Amino acid sequence: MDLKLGHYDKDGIEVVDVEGEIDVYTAPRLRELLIDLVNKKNYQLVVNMEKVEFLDSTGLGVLVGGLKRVRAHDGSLDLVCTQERILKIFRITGLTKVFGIHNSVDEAIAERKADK
Amino acid sequence: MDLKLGHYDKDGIEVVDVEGEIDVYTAPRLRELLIDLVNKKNYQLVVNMEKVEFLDSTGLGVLVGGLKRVRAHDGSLDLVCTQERILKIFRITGLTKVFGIHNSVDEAIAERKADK
Amino acid sequence: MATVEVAFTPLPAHVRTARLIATAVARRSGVDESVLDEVRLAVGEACSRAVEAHRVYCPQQPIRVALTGDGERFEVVVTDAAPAVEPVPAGAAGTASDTVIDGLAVIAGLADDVRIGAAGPGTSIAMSWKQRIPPA
Amino acid sequence: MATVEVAFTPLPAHVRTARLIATAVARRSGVDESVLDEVRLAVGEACSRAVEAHRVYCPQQPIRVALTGDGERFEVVVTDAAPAVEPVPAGAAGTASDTVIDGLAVIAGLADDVRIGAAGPGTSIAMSWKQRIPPA
Ligand SMILES: Nc1ncnc2c1ncn2[C@@H]1O[C@H](COP(=O)(O)OP(=O)(O)O)[C@@H](O)[C@H]1O
Ligand SMILES: Nc1ncnc2c1ncn2[C@@H]1O[C@H](COP(=O)(O)OP(=O)(O)O)[C@@H](O)[C@H]1O
Repeated sequence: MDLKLGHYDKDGIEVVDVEGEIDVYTAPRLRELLIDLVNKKNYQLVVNMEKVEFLDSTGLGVLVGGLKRVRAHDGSLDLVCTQERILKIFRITGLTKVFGIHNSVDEAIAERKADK
Repeated sequence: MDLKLGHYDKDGIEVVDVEGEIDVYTAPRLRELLIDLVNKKNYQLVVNMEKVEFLDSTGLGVLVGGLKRVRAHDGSLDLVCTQERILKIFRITGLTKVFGIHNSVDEAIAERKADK
Repeated sequence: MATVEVAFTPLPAHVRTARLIATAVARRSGVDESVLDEVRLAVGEACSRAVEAHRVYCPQQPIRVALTGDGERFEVVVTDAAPAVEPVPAGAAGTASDTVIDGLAVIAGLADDVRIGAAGPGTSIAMSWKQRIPPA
Repeated sequence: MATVEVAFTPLPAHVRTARLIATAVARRSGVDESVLDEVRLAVGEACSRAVEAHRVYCPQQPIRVALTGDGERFEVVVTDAAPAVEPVPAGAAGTASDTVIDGLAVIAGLADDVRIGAAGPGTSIAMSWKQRIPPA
């Protein structure tokens, strides 16, 4: 409820669209999706947070958990986020240094490809 | 707060536009406006409720109070309302029989003119 | 135990907060969208009555609202602490020269079931609605 | 006396209700729009912690939230009844294999002032913000 999840392949990278509120109530659904994608051998992920209205520490924990899972397979989890109120919680928790945070899905994919 | 009031003359009838919530908190402002209009000798009123989101018994009381005031000067107070959820409270309180309720400001004015 | 309980000081602005809370809790308890407007209006009426009574008789005392969704019924109980059994006289809260519309009649026209009872020095209004879909 | 007090059962869905209430009461207390997001997030963090602790230790007990706007500061106190002084172990509420991000650190980064104290068997987190405009 109040969280919409979608995902699609773009240039061999799996893009996850997240819309709504990621909190203690909805975070389990995002966790399940990330685990499911990794189980299906998608290790290069971009999570598009442009339509996220609310993110709390439970949601952050799920993103960090996803990052650990893809890293265990030498993969990556990049974020797309330009909203100041969402970026603020990444800064408060020091996670801006942990995630690659990009301005658009295209930018995230381009930088990831260049990194290889 | 959360109640916007405007009014204008149309064909000698004063139309009051009400937008937002009319409740115990905001009804006093509508009451003041109606008293003020009557004091300025506007006895033919049409209250446009098309943008009213919420109306409770306090708001209804103010409308009935306005009706009494204009009637004391042989005037009229007609309503414009097509929203089912607002009409419901007029029906519950039996006030659909007390007010002329119209589908548009033009209809309210035309019927009031024809009535004369 | 009620699902959510709220206590607030008798200010007209808090009637809006109570309406907002009642609508949110009802929605999350699985009350049908078409019924939410009724819940919002009925809870607002009960809280407006309580606020007016408290302002006259006991402005320092909080008004209490208990919301319970058990999957079959959604119930809201609004309890005031005003010693008056009679309705607040017209004009007591600045409604001078307005017609007093009976909020209880509105509540009775909205809720599936309404019970009014004594609660300590005050009065409680219990309103309930049948739930049409199971809670989320 | 707090302006508005809320008590709710420890369900994740009610954390949202608590956030909604805190934002609404803060707005009506005159808290600046730019600060409302901070209030919403901080109250949500405190309530999430409390809900997780209650689910482990005392699922029958309500969590209490008191909101007070005195015109100078807007204060929210979230009180749990969980006997544990230590944080809830990671994974206790189904967060297995996620990194536990410290909600208290988030709260400390958001509120102007945070005080943590013992409250009966449980813990209270008092968060406050300076008010920039007078209450409506
Ligand atoms: N509580 C009420 N419920 C329904 N209609 C009402 C209510 N109070 C007043 N009215 C209607 O509003 C109109 C104007 O009020 P009225 O009763 O004439 O005032 P008064 O008795 O002071 O002259 C009347 O036609 C009356 O039927
Ligand atoms: N609570 C936290 N706040 C900020 N950053 C964190 C937090 N927990 C983990 N991280 C960061 O997330 C990344 C991945 O987690 P990590 O600490 O490496 O997990 P582990 O120690 O289990 O390997 C690390 O770079 C770490 O700095």
